[in-house]
Amino acid sequence: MATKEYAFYPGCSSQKGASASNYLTSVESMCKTLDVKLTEIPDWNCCGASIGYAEAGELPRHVLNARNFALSEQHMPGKEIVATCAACWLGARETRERLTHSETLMADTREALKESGLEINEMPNIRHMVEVLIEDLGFDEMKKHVVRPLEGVKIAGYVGCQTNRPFGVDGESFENPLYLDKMVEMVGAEPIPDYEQKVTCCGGALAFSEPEKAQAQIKDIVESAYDHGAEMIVTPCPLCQANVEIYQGQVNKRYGTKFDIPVMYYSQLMVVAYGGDAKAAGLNGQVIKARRLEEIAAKPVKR
Amino acid sequence: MTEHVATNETILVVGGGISGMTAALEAAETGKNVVLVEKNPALGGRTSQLYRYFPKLCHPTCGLEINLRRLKGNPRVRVLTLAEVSGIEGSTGNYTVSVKVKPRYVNENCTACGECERAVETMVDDPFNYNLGQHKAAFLPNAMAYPQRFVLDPSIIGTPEADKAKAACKYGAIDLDMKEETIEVKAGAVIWATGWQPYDAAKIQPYGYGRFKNVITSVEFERLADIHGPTGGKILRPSDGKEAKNVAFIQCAGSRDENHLRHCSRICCMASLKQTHYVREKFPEGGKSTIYYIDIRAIDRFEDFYQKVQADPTVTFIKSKVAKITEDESGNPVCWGVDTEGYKRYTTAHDLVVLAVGMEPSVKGINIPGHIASDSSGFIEADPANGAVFGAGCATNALDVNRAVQSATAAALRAIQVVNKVAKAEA
Amino acid sequence: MADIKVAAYICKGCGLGERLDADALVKVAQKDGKVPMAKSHDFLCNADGVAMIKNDIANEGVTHVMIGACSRRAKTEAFHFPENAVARANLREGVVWIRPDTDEARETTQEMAEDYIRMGCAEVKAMTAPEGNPNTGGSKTLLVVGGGITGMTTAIEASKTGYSVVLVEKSGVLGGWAGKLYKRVPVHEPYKSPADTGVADLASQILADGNIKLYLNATIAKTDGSPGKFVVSIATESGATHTEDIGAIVQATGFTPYDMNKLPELGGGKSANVVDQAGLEALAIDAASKDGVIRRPSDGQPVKSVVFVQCAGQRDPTGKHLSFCSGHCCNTSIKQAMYFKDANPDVDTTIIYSDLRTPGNGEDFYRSAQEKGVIFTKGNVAEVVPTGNTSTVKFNDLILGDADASIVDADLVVLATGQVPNSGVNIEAPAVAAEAGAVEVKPISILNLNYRQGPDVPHLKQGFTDSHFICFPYETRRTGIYTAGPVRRPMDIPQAREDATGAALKAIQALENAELGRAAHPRSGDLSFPKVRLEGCTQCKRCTVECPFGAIDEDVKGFPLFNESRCRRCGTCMGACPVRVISFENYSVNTVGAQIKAVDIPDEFSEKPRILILACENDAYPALDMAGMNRIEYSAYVRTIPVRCLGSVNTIWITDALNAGYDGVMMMGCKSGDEYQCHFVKGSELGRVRLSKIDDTLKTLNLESERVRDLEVAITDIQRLPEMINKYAAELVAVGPSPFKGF
Amino acid sequence: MSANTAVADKYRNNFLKEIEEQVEMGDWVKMCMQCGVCSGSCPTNFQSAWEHPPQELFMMIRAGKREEVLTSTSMWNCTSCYNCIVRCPRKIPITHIMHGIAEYAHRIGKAPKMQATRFFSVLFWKNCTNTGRVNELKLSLGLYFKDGFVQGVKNGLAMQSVAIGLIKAGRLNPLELFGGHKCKDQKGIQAMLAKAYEIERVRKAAKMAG
Repeated sequence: MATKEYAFYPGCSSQKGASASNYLTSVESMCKTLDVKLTEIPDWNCCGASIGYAEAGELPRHVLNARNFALSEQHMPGKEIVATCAACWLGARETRERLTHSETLMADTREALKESGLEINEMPNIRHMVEVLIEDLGFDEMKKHVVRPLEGVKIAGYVGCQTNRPFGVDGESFENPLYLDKMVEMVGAEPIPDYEQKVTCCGGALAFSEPEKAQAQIKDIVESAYDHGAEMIVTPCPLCQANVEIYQGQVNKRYGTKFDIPVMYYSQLMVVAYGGDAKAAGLNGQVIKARRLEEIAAKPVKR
Repeated sequence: MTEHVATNETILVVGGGISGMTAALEAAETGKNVVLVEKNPALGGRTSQLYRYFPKLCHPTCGLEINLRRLKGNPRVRVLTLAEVSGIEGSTGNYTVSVKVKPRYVNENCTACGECERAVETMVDDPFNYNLGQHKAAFLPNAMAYPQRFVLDPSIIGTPEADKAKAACKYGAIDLDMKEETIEVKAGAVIWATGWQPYDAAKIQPYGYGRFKNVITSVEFERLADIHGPTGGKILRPSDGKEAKNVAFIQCAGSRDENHLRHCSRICCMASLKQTHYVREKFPEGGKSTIYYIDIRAIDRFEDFYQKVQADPTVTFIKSKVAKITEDESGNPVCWGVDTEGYKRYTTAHDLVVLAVGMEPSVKGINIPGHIASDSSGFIEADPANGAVFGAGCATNALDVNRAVQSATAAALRAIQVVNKVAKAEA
Repeated sequence: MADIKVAAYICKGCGLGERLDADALVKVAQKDGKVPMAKSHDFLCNADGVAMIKNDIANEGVTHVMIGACSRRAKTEAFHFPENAVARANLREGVVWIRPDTDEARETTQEMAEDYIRMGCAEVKAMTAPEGNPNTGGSKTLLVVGGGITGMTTAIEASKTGYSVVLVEKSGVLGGWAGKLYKRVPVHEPYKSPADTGVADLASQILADGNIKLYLNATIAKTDGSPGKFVVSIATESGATHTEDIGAIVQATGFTPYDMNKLPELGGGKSANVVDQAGLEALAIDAASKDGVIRRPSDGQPVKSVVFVQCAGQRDPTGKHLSFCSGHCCNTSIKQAMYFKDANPDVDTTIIYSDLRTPGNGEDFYRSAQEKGVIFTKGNVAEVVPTGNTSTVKFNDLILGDADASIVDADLVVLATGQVPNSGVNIEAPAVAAEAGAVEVKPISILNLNYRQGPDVPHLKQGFTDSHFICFPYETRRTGIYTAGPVRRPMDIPQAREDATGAALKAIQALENAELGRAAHPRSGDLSFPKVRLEGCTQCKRCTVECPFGAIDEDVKGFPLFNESRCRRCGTCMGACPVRVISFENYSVNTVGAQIKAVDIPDEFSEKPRILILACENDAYPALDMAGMNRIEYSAYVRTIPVRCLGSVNTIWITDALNAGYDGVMMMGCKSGDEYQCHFVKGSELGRVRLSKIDDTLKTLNLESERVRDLEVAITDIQRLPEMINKYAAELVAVGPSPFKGF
Repeated sequence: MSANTAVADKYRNNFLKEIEEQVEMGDWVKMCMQCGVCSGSCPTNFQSAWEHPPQELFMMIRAGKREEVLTSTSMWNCTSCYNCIVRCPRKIPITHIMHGIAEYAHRIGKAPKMQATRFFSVLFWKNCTNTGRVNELKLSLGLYFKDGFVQGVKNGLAMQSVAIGLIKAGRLNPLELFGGHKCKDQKGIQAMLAKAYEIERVRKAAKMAG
């Protein structure tokens, strides 16, 4: 397969030293194996995320996203924009939909963009990395590179909200998306297709502002993974990853549970399965260490 | 029933359910020649798969018996089963219709004695029971089947099973060399009475149909209650065969929903009200029904029936569209939602959930041969562009049986108007 | 009939040959059945077997055919000999399929089969082939009563089919209620806005149609006769009476809005600013003729806020108002709210409903109203209080849980009252009115039928006219008279038009069949008809009273006068007749009585009881057949005779059976009562009433009441019936053998 | 607004119209048919009940209950999970309307001052638009110290283990406090946003004026 090239929108949480920096590490290694070339949009800005709503207003939020489109167009005309973060992807996609369907909004956006010397002529396609993997590469292609199957590891595929609703990945159901399970299977591990909390909300930003509400949901998500005998949870979303992983201690305090389950990105599983070491997979970035994965990553590659 | 030659004074009726049979019989009893085309191996259609009708709680097979008797005694109707229209050519008063007839592998010698069924061992899914059960690969489609003639499932043709069936038949009724054929029928007018299909419940993702065994559809529930059904008339849930005494009915499963069917399917509220009666009938002790609804549409004279069910202490009404269904460890479906009257949240486990699935016209998504104008839901519209092709029954709108029969009777007259003109012109 | 020649044919297919001694059956037919020609055949229903019978008819002079094979419900087309009298002995579903294939059962199974052969031979000999009612009329004109949307549609559709029509309208204009509407609910996509009513178009079609004779300001003074030859007197405003020969009648007399003055708590009649839906239409028409602004009746100020109260006086469980839902009102209020919103989006329109009922594509219309800003509130209105030029609407907001919600300063309140059918005189009402002690204004008859049973078509419990049947919406109880539109069930315009078209077909069909001397539904095509031996008649009037279809009048001397074209061939008159003077060519007291007598009754020491089953052919007999098809076993001691309806059962059959030594009689018929499932409406009920009086007979015979059993049966009772039969057989063993055996 | 006019406004279009004009996607409120699927789909509504779930808020808007709606804490419970949107049979963009009502209530000063998510939402937007990118450390600290210094220290201590875990994993950089990630063209971003606010203000004012 020829090299696939995209404009890359990593998002705030993926930056160095930020909460999803390990996601970026693993994505970079994964893309290298898969011959996917990601070129970062120069000087990209925050998508505004869903939680910014109180102060954001409608137009400022879309303008913020539109700035990234304009920069992408300026530097990489014609390239699709790929985001790894669910919120970035959703925020950008929403802006794309709204601007496409409202001439007024489009005109207003253009006017505001002028202030920073930018312009939009064409609407870019906004893709999530998972879409790129599934739709542009396909499971067969992804599977070809597996040299170290994660045999015997039982993994709960936690899809969460924003990669799933309202847009979701083509062909998947909102209530029971199966692509993470297919990915788990693809890397040689054991999926849990009937994991019933796979699309439960992690609480989103309420994890910060009203933690008791979010943690009640995090508890359900983790508990059900345990009930199904999962050794780890895998997710495509940085906020899901963070919420479900880092608050397990707090949940334990609140509910008297003894949760200690690693929460991984799909890209980390793939890197290990593709023969990458712990560092390339960003395993050092886990607050709850993924020992089992570290062991596998330390093993020699089967060729 | 003798065979007559179809001419352009013949009326072709497509669909042998209650609407098609009505249109055919009403036209024939007014002196017209009719060809009735049915895609299944037996007439009766969707209503013959119902256990009881609302609001009288009488049995659809009772009316079917009358209609079949009318049919058996009327030489003007020629019935083609396992037959589908594949093309219509011509114009008002002068159509040539191509009908594709699938092989039954059983000819008119069949006496329905059942020897072939006893000889064959292969079991196949039983579509009459919505595949909730199986029947032999040599079968009579149902107890009321007309033509009263067995059918061989195509899957056994060319296998020793088919030979066994043939050997068992003493009357030379099994013909394994039957082939699919396309015949041409002349007609002056065509009545399209292809009815409806239950909306594909698996598309209503939050309800988990297909994922949870104890979430079934309203049409399937009819089969569970019916003595001819897969459980012999016992309401047993699919997962473990346990008696389902605590049953939830979810209204608007697909209907009134822009993600699915935009229209209201009209019959589902009444169907669920009726089905609470099945629960009461089968479980005089401990039967319990819960209806989750947006609006109860017990329209016109049916209101009485609603009031009767409302007065029943075993039936609970909750104004709420159920948000989602999960399954608990005992396999009970659990309904999640909010009672919008008074804002009460609920997570309630039931033995069985019945989705009151919406009505989708059977013609939707199928390329009707020839031009037929339909609305965006797929229902056939009355449109001059349709020439002498007239819709009847649920192919034209979401209708209850009574209204479907009215519609079919009206369609018969419209067709008669056309063939009368043809006759006059030729006289 | 002159010479008859009976032939009996006994089939050996479907296991009959193996399970039964066919030669013995042939001998029984010859010896006991006294049939000159009796044959058996390996496969009677195939081409060869049928050819054999046809050959005998053509070349051997066979007039009467007895077929001992499968049930009469099977192979009906193969054994179709319309020129001959035909009887079927049900040896398959009725004998071998319900009996175990064991050596010990063989004897009783054979006895059963032999009895059925005897019965078949006896029956066929008592029959003649039906020849059709000769007393026919040939009028091809339809009378349509009512010039609203329904009546106009019926007239136009009938005319298009080639039939002439007499259309009678009591007012001076065509259009009915629809003519008083500003606009109607749309019937085509996109269901966004009110549409033209189409009334003017229909009226002009009527006026331009030479096939339609129109009487305005006219009523029906008298309706005489029967299908194909009704004679109808039409009274006009001038006082002149016109007589028309009519083939069939469609009554399309529509509805009257429920009187809002009966709803004072909702402000009905208390303020000019509280109107019903019809009142709002009038305001809208008035507005359209001026500046398009709907104004407050009290002071002519433009309406700024309007509240629609749904189900006003409808869906009432207390019995005070209408119990039913009128079906159209939700869509009508939506349409009326749009009158305001389309003219001025700033008018506040609120619809207070308890269940919004917009079936089918009405859902799109509902959405359109929401898009236009109509507010929908789920609630129950408790009170409408008019004060000055506005009203306060007090209601229980069911969503917000606010029992004291109110809307103040509403300029206009529209009450969605229901449709009361204009169905004429309720011929069954007098008894009820007397009970209640109420002085009701006597309704005016619409059809003025010169029938013994009363001047109008019978009503259903809510005042609507037939049909009560779900599968057969046009089955009225007055043959050749159909009702259509809102007189039959609450309905909107598109439904009424569909109904009108269907009714036109049924009326046309009725007059065509009447001309051919054939029966109408459910025995459609039946050529048999009732014949009465008047010389034996005692003028007891039971037949005239009991006929469910009003077919029998009385002549001046008090004898029954049969209007055969009104007859539906149920045989209720035959069952009612104490002196047994009424019969059909192929179904009579004799055809059944002969069968009862043909059964061989073993003596009381044989321990072989005999049970007679009289099974309604519509539901009970098919259920027994299906029990056979499912190989569900039941007692070998029963002998089943299908009857047209329980109503046709003459008690003589029961006394004959008991006298002959039968140990018990089972009557199986359809459900009667309010939710009747009897295909002849009252037949099964009348049969049961007669049966309830049989106890006296039993007493005079010194017999136990258990000897006769009445069963209400449905076609699905394929398991229950065999159980009941076996249970009854066991009970009779306990009661002991009939003392009449051997006499 | 006097009590009398409040009564007169009940079940009138006034507040509905205000919402349609001022709230993002507010013109969808009238399309609700009160099925309640949104209320039943909301995860926070099930974990800890909203005072008024979405469908009820819509009915309240239509019933003219202005004060109750705008001062409600309910819409601030939205986690943006989009369950309601995908299940709504009327395809109403409920998530956006919840955000929109919250934004409007906040804009006109009706929103409950002490509502934590309101505070965080404002904080987040300011944080990310300040430099163009989120500074996660400052964001967290801002939240902890919203109720003053002492409470802030307490909050911080409560979250200490979480923070230490993240720092150890290299996912929280204490140095972010002194700068951190930012966009180069901050000036352009500020100007662009200022313009966007201005356009939006003008448009909404025009709608209000009719």
